[in-house]
Amino acid sequence: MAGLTGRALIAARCAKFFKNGDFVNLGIGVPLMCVNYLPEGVDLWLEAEIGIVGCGSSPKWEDADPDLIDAGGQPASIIKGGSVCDHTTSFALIRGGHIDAAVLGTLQVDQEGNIANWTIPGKLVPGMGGAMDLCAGVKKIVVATDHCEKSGESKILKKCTLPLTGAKCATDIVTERCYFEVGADGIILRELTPGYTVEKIRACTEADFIVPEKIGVME
Amino acid sequence: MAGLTGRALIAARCAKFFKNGDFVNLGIGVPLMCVNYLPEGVDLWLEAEIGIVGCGSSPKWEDADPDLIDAGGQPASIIKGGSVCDHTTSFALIRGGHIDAAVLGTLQVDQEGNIANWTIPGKLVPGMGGAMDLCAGVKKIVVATDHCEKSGESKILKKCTLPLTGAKCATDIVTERCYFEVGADGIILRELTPGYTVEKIRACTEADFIVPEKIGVME
Amino acid sequence: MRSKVVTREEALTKIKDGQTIMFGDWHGELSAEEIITGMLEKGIQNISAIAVSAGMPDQGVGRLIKEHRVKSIVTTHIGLNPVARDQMFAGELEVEFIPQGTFAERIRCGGAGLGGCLTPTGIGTDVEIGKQKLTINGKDYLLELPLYSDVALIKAWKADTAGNIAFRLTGRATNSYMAFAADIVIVEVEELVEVGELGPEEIDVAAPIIDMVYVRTGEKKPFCLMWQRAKAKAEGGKK
Amino acid sequence: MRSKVVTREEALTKIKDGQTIMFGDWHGELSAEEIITGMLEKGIQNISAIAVSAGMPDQGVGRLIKEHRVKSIVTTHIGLNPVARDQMFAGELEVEFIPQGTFAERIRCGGAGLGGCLTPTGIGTDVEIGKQKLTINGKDYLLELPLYSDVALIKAWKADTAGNIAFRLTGRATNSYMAFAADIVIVEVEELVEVGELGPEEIDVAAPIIDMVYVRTGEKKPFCLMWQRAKAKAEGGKK
Repeated sequence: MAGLTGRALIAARCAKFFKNGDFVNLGIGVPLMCVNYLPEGVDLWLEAEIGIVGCGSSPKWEDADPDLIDAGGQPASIIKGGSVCDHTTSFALIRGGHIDAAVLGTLQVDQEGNIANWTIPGKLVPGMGGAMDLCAGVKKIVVATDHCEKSGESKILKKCTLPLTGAKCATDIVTERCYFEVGADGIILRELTPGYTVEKIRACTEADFIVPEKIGVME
Repeated sequence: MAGLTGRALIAARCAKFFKNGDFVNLGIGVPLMCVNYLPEGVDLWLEAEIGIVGCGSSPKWEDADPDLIDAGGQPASIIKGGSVCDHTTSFALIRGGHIDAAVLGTLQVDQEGNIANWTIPGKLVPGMGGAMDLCAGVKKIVVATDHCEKSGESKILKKCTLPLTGAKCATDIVTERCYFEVGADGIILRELTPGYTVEKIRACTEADFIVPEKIGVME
Repeated sequence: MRSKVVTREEALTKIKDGQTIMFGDWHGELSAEEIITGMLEKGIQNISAIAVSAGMPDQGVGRLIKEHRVKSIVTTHIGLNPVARDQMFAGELEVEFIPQGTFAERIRCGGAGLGGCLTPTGIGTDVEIGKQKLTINGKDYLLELPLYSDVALIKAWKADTAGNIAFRLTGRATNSYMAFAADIVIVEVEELVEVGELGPEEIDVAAPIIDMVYVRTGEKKPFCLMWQRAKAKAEGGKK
Repeated sequence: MRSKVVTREEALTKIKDGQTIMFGDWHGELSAEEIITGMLEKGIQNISAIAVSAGMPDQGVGRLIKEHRVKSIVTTHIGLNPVARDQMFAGELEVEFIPQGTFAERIRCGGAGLGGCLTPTGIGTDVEIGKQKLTINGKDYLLELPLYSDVALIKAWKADTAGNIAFRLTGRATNSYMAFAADIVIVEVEELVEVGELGPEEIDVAAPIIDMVYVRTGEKKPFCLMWQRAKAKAEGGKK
């Protein structure tokens, strides 16, 4: 998938984390775009919090069924072999560690793996929905995010300043510029997007990060 | 139902506690016999712990279905309008106070409403099954029991000596000789079987009981 | 079995000012809209609401919020209802945010007679505030307490006259478990059938815990305004 | 989707001496009998069992108990298995009795990532012993901890090749929720179907949590020995 840039690149890189048959939860926006970049032979079970195992693509409006909606209340579909379950069971799947990976957008993420994406006090208060349960229960939490705010400020911080969604839960951070693995001692720069160098990443990243001997190419 | 005696009388008296549409759990033996004595116009929803709401009568052997069994593992049937549910849901119904009444057999019951019916240490150890949940969650717990052991000893005691199934949970005690209501200050002799007097009950009952001004006839 | 079918007026006699009411729905979709219309007409107010989100301004509990009938809401999300956000900032609506899995479990506890449950969700976040923390096998958990209500307003697909109900696909949403956690359970359905028409495995919530069945008289499955707007936009975009 | 269908030998590679194993069943009915036969043949021993009862001597986990393969059992009832009772009195089988609703909730906690739950069941009885007691809104509850296992042996009616499973009527018994509470989940089914044959509402446990599907080769629905004996007795009695 060489040649991808921006959010498409983020989604394509995140898609590489999955193996065939994985059970995943993908947030709205860039995370959900992952399904467009799955490697050949990789089929996923996509979960929707309302209680779908095996979400399909968005139906056409004329095929929409008011009794079949996704986590955001939008028309949904179910793949062959997919099923519906109770909302309590849906979160038993999430909290109980049955989901292999989740990809989440974020407002901030930090070098300890803390994630803050549910509120900006006094400004933006959507609520945490199911995000805190995902952070608490899913083994692999991939943060898919623009590297910086539109204002140019880094979203990858030494320490989150907004209220946390999950403490020390991120396992991977993918931006349009690079991919960090979250290790026990901090975040590790694993891959660079063509055109970016360690120095360039340092300049746009507030967090400290570990630079290993060998850094791959993100594509 | 005048003229009934013994266990049939116990079952018939217990059946009078129910009103149409009640959701009940009836133990094996005498409690289950209640369904034969329901007043005209009284239909019950019978629960089976395995997860049936609306148990019907035992099917003939040739109609038995290995996938439809009752709490004891015996062939079951489901009435029109009845349903199956998960075992966890079955106990949500029991523990959550959704069941109107349960009728239980017992080894011992005492004047505080304590019930002991799950073990005789070193002798009889079947296990408590669902009985403790019934004692903890059901509003009306009717104890249906022979008044005395075969040896002649009272089963209605001042204080249970066997390990308890439920503490202070019995609301009514029905024997072949009389009916006690369990009140805040002790058990109250409400009805006498024809042929029994207060004195006769006193002679065969270890527990203290309150004798109200008016005592009805049990039938 | 006696019939639990009621008129809307009969159902509304159980709904009173100041009650705690659970609204089964999904962001205002799949909710008991006709009963809610009745609540608006009757002037019910001071509601303590419990709902997975604040709905939308034109839908579900959101309609009651818009008319200032709701004083507080326990919820997981209000992002689809800007009216709720404005009332919250203005101090007119008290909002308690809880994680969605915790929301489901607290209501399940309420319905199942449990005194609470221990969840890892929210550990290390502000959700911890004011809650007891317990360590089990070396892992931290928050003790979350049951939620229970005076009335649960449930939307289902079908009911029989005895009160058995069935959902279609994601229509169960939060409706299925809220039915266990209220003194009075009122279900609004699209279709009424005779007892026996729903088989033992089709019934999602058994009759004994449903108190009243109200059969919707208006459109069976109205697409919500958000959908209608999004559809219009999608179709407009194609031109 | 890759197929999860395995031979009995492949399933048995996951079952080892000394494991904690959940047996989905109902007093030995509705259990994965052919896998259990395989365990007996393979010589699996020192099992820590979790099952709603001790089964019957000729059925379910009871067969393993009879052959002294089970060292301990967490259960609610052993009344239908005199062999288990004798082994318990002889100190050969360690039995932990827990109330049935608590049994279900502890396994559900294990499967749902909860650290435990508070139940009123057992308050004032010996079940209290060794457990933490908490008072919530003036009522006492016992803190009950999760149950989890190395392997869950589940019996279902149908499976598709992807691992979705469906039960019939009371066939779900304890099978449905044990499937969530094990590292390895092996299901024994009567019938295998193609993916897509089980509809979204027919599937009781979704494919992602099932690891292996074994299709029974013997009789589909054997009536158990207890039934057969009772039937013979009933029919004998008529003569």
